[in-house]
Amino acid sequence: MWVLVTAFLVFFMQAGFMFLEAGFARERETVNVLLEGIVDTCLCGILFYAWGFAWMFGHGNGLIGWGDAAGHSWYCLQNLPDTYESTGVATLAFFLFQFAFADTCSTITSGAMLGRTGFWGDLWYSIGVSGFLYPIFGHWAWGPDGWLNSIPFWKAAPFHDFAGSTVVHTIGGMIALAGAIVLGPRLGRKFKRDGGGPMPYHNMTIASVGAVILWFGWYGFNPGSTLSAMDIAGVARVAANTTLAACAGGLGALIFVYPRSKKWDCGATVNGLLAGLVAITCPCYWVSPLGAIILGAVAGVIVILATDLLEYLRIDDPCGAWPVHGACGIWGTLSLGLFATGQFGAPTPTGADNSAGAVVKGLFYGGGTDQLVAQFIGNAAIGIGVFAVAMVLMYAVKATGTLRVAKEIEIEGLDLHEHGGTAYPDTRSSTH
Amino acid sequence: MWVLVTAFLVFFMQAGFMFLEAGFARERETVNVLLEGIVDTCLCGILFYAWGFAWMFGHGNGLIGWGDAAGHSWYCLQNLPDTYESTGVATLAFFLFQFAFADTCSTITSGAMLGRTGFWGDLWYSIGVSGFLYPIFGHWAWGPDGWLNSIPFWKAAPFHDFAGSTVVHTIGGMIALAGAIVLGPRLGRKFKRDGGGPMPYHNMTIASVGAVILWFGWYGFNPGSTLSAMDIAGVARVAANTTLAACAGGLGALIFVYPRSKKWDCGATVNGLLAGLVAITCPCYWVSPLGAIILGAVAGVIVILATDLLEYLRIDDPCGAWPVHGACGIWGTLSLGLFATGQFGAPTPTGADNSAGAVVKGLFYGGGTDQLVAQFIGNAAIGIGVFAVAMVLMYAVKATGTLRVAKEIEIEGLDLHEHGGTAYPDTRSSTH
Amino acid sequence: MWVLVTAFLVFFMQAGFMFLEAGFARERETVNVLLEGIVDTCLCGILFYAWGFAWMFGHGNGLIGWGDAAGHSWYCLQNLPDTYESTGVATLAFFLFQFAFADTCSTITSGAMLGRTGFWGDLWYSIGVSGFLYPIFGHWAWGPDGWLNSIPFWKAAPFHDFAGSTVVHTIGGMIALAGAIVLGPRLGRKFKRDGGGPMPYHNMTIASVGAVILWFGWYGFNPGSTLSAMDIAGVARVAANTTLAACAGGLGALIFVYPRSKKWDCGATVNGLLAGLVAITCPCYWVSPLGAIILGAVAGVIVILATDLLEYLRIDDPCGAWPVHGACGIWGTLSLGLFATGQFGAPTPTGADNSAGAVVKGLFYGGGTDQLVAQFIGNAAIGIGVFAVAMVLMYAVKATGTLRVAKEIEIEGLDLHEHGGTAYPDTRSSTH
Amino acid sequence: MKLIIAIIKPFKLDEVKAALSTSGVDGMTVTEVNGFGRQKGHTEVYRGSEYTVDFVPKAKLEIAVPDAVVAKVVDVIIKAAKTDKIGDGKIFVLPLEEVIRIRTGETGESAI
Amino acid sequence: MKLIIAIIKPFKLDEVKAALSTSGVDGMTVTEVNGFGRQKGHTEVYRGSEYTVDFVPKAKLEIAVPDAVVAKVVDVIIKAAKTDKIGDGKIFVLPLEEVIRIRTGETGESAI
Amino acid sequence: MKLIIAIIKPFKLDEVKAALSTSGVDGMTVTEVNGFGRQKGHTEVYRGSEYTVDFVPKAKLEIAVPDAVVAKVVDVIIKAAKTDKIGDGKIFVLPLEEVIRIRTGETGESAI
Ligand SMILES: Nc1ncnc2c1ncn2[C@@H]1O[C@H](COP(=O)(O)OP(=O)(O)O)[C@@H](O)[C@H]1O
Ligand SMILES: Nc1ncnc2c1ncn2[C@@H]1O[C@H](COP(=O)(O)OP(=O)(O)O)[C@@H](O)[C@H]1O
Ligand SMILES: Nc1ncnc2c1ncn2[C@@H]1O[C@H](COP(=O)(O)OP(=O)(O)O)[C@@H](O)[C@H]1O
Repeated sequence: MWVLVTAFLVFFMQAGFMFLEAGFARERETVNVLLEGIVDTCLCGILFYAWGFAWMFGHGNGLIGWGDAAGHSWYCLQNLPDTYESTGVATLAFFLFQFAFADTCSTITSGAMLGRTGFWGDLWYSIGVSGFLYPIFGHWAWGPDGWLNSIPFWKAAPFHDFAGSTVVHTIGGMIALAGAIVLGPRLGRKFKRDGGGPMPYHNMTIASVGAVILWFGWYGFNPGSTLSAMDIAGVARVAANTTLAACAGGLGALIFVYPRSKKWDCGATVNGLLAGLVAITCPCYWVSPLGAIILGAVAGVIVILATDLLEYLRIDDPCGAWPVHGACGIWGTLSLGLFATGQFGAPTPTGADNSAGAVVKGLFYGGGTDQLVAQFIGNAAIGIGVFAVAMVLMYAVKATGTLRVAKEIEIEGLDLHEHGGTAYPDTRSSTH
Repeated sequence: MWVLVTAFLVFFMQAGFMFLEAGFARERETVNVLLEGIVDTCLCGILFYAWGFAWMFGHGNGLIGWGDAAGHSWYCLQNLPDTYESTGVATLAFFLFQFAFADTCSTITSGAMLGRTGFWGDLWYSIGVSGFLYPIFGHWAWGPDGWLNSIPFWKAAPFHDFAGSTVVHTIGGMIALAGAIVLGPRLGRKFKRDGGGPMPYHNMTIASVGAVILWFGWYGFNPGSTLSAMDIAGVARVAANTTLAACAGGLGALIFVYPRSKKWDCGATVNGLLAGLVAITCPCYWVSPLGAIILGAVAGVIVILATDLLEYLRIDDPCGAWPVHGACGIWGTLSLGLFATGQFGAPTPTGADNSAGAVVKGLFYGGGTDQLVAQFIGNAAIGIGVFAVAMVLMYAVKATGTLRVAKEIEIEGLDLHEHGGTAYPDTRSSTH
Repeated sequence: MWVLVTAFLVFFMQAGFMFLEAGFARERETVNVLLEGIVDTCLCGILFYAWGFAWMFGHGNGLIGWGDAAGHSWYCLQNLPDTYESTGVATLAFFLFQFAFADTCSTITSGAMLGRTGFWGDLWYSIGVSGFLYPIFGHWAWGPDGWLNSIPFWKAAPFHDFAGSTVVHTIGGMIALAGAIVLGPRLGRKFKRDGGGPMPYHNMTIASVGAVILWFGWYGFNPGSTLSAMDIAGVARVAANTTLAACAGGLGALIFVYPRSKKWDCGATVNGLLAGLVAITCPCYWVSPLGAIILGAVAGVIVILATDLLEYLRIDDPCGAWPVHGACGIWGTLSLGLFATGQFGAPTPTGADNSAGAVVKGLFYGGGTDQLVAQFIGNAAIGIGVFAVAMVLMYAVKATGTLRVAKEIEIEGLDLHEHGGTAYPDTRSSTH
Repeated sequence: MKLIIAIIKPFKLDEVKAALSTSGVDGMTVTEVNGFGRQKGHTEVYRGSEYTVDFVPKAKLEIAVPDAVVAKVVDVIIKAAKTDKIGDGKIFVLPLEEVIRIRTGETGESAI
Repeated sequence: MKLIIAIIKPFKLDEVKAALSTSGVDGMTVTEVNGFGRQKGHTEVYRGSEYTVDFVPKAKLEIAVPDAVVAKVVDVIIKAAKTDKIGDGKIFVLPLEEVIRIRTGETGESAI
Repeated sequence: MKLIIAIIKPFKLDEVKAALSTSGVDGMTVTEVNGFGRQKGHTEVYRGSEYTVDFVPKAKLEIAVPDAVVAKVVDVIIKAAKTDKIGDGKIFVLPLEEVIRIRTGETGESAI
């Protein structure tokens, strides 16, 4: 039941993403962003049903799964056991929880690609992301036989990713980056070194509230990843750390950008708190509240520097998907190797397995660099792998001619041309 | 506690309905729609307290209830037992859960009637819906002595409505239809065969996010209807089926309307996913994931055809309340008779009662037409009954002269005239 | 786990507050309101971590706490026991729940001060509220040694405040009042007796939906305050009473203002339902559904009269923070002394302690005035105390010159000057 | 040529447009404006308090016409826009020296 | 008659309106516009990056007046709208051939 | 002096502004308007049904210029705004009797 409640919360993040991404978009592509949010979800549900769940969470080999240990395939949710592995969680509840994660990953991508991607193009790459990239690379870290899954491939330290700084956010962020690169910037978008700057967003109100909805949903994302509410202390620690990292991320970004412009920058703060949340997603089970605050604050700074980097590289990422999810997903994964306190081991249904070999200890707590290196290898393997494949995917979609819309369509807006109407058609002069 | 958590989620659907209906409304009646959402909820709470709960869930006869089996009345929540019947659920928690359902039903109605109904008229018909129609017709199916409640009135198959495709949605949708018919279309609304089309909505952003909030709330609606979190497998099955039907409904509508206009229609997709949710509400406990997908996709098509039908019949239903809740409520109820797998019986606090006679089996799984006929009889009895009474109710309100506002008020907008101000009064030129 | 789920719901109230306060603000200060909502939350998290939790919930003396009974300080969440006191709740979960409460208190304040407060000023007073006023005054009533905490200081009746009509709402409301007084009204705000009236809000849609989100969050606030889901009957009673009081508050305000203007006033209804929720927060565990309805309806009237009072006193409180949280917080606290039924005593993890001396009985149920006087003393001590200190705090911030922005900034809007951009910069003519 | 500027009640826009169209006027440009005049604003209520909004939403039509049809166009507008209540609006007639159609470069009456 | 068009800073609108009103001008039509001129736009910041908005929001007033009061009205507007900072705006005076009140059909100065 | 009013396609605004600016025209006032004309509106779809929106969003530019440059400015606008599709818009030239700069009180061409 804990898994279901938290699955619902993770699902609710879609409302947050839709608000955030639509708010950061221009008015002319608002309907496009909203519909992508909905259709990505619908597609992801069907694909995760058809084969995504089997590939990601089924037994198989280190690179891909497909079914139970005896070889019966789980495609179309067939042959499922009542409860998943040793978690004690009803398999369909686990499916729902993991569908909501997959959906998150897919939605992240569209934030970097909005304003110029055709809807057919969106459908193709979404199928690629939800149906292929996410379940396969996700299997590496979370599949029962995934080659990164708790195998101590670097000395004694296995790679750990509690709730997905790597699996969900680095994957989503790297695909977003590939998409933004292959698409190129929106027409008229000039970059800082060319005397330009970001294009206007259309609604900061919904963008900010969207971020708070995401924060709320993260209480499903992280605490739900214990899978069991019986690990009471673990769940509470995860929830508290999640909160503190978000707080520190928001403040970190706010304070870091203030000296530049002497303005209290709402967009930066919003992305800062999300950066804190992305970063704490991997280490939330193993760090202390102080660690959460520090690593969250650092994430708040990283997200701004990463935004500057994209600006310098002339890459147009309207929502900051790569700075938030890519850069801070990487940071969060690595931060475990720095901040893990050494008090807690792998989570089990009833609490942390704190036996000698199982505890996770980072560099700053005297654990040496083993865990850090393990985290680096795991994150780099997935991050680089997924980026490479995503570039291929995006170029393939581009080759079909559906990735980017024609110039006129982009200038007049996707809503009018692809969706047959704008987001706010009832203006005073048109109807009174 | 499961019942409370899910009751909260169902309550939260009000936020979704307010966003959805306000977004689909014109700007000039936005405050009216919002206030109706709030006041319907407040009224419904007081009426359900006063007598609605007693009439619907009290013992009595097949047509109406009033209290406990010993004859003590439950009016004003008096004489309540600690836990409701054999559910083991605290009666006040059950009351809250059922209040949230009643509220949903009442809010559905207003979606079809917006833009032209006077506020006094709204108060009268809302009292009729929440205070009389819903609890009485609801008693037929869900009251402990309701004549449709698990009585095998057609061969061995009793009527089943797990979470209310009939009780909540068909009732709400049929009242909505009656309201739209008696009111007539909004001034200036021309229909397709007269060279016209729908009136513009004012905010697709909140309409779409409202739909996602409703989807989130549906995780209270359907999984909560097990009443017990101890039926772990049942709850998980319900939640997964609910998700897949929504996904299929959204995609079904999107794809079905694309060939018409070559546009990716956001409003259609929104109503499509809601159609999938409405349809799965009745059968969610007894069908397989594949069944959920198929019946959800069909609902996505039905909702469009039903919208076309209203257009043809020159009935103005601004939110599509009847296509979504009426037509797909009927389809969902019938679909149990087609898709029930025959694996599961009636839910009990700890799981499905899978004894021989109890399992529910539909036509496509070799169960013959018995269940289908039972579903048809139950749905038709309630649907036709409530439509007839609703027509009387609406004509009665019309006779008081409060149902529809004067021409000038409608043209200038309900907000200015009935509520003393518009939704967005602070425009730049007026205040800077 | 109950505590965590309800903590998440209370946290989600921030989204509601942001919508409500931004909706009631003018367009020019929307970003300011949103950013305040986020930054107050972030600050509050860090301060509650650093010392707020220790001061409020630590052992110490009657006026302030700091750590465990053995004298180890809880600053920076150090030395925490696994579970808090005798609640059986994981201390970090309890921390999170109480952080969400503290955050609410701090956000209430900004509702009265918006449109003219500089951001530096906001930071200073927010630190004062979240870091000092709330935890110290809160300790008086809820700290393990707080001088008001269950001590029968007036005859046999100890002061009771179940979920914070006094602790959260009266404190927040009285600080809001002090802030509004020290700031003075927004430029151009004329009052009724000077021929003026309120300034326009900019978005009633989000304000109304914000109120419904708050109502939803209140299901965390009140039912969560049982701390345990094992007191099934108590939780259900609290949830049902919360609902009925909100319903009655909304209807009370709607009906009370109708005769004045012959308009159905949405803003009044929104504040009315919030008034009902604030009022029921203290007595929700001990009153009957009927009591909840009556005291909620009275709150709906009080909130309007309190708004009139501020108008008469020429105090500009744009969101009505004092009428809703201050005035109705006081009323709610007192109402326990009138409406407590005498059936229930202090809550324990498994249910009410209904032993002879523990039950709470109000004047209308034959309990005499003892409980009423206890409530009055407790509420007055905290309310007056906090108001006095808040006046000092606000004057101190004023002395730094950061409390109120310059005239030009206020007229052109805080967003442009303090935040570097408005909430809705992408208008048609600027970008197409 | 003249430029006719008409300030009308917004909900009359459709009728005026239709009437003009049947009189051979096909082009016009419409702007949302706020009017101040004898028609006083209205009272709004907000949380139980009233306040006055002193502007009235209006639609402004700009119509370029050949001299010959000015009188007729003015008549058509008056007929369609009239409600006989204060605030029906005004028509202004301004001299218009030149009209150019951007697409073709045509000038004068043929460009209208 | 003349049509006076004044482009002013939006936050001066109330003052200008009040000043005109005490000078006997009761009617006017106001439009939200964006101005480009010597007053350069401003810099906005967004997620740590700056960008320039090169238009400035302005209010446009259109006031039909009898010839006799043109000078006075212009003066009143200048006094009320002036802040002595770049971007205070401009006043344009156009010839106005005819004014018609829709409600009554009155024409000329009495229709203003 | 003349007041040039140009109705153009909104997405051409930036180009027109840039072209004018390089031709020495620094000031202008822009309004969002809805145009009706030969360019018919478009069809929108909504939940599977189509409906027609019969206005087209346009940008209206008002530019006060000395008589000497009218022809040049008109030319510049035409060049920059042209797409050769119906609906490119129109340019109106109105006589302008006086211009006053509010900040300085300057009048005539130097106030433009
Ligand atoms: N002197 C004026 N100059 C410009 N516009 C005016 C003038 N007087 C009135 N208007 C416009 O005409 C509208 C209607 O005028 P008003 O005085 O209210 O009623 P009526 O049209 O019946 O005379 C006003 O709202 C305003 O937009
Ligand atoms: N040539 C022009 N034609 C039309 N409007 C103009 C012209 N020049 C300026 N304006 C308007 O006047 C406003 C103020 O002009 P600007 O040059 O910024 O400062 P100032 O009013 O001090 O001369 C501009 O924002 C624009 O709206
Ligand atoms: N007679 C007119 N008076 C005022 N504006 C007009 C007139 N005719 C056209 N317009 C404006 O010019 C725009 C373009 O005109 P249209 O007839 O569509 O195409 P074109 O510019 O190619 O002639 C219209 O949308 C409208 O704003």
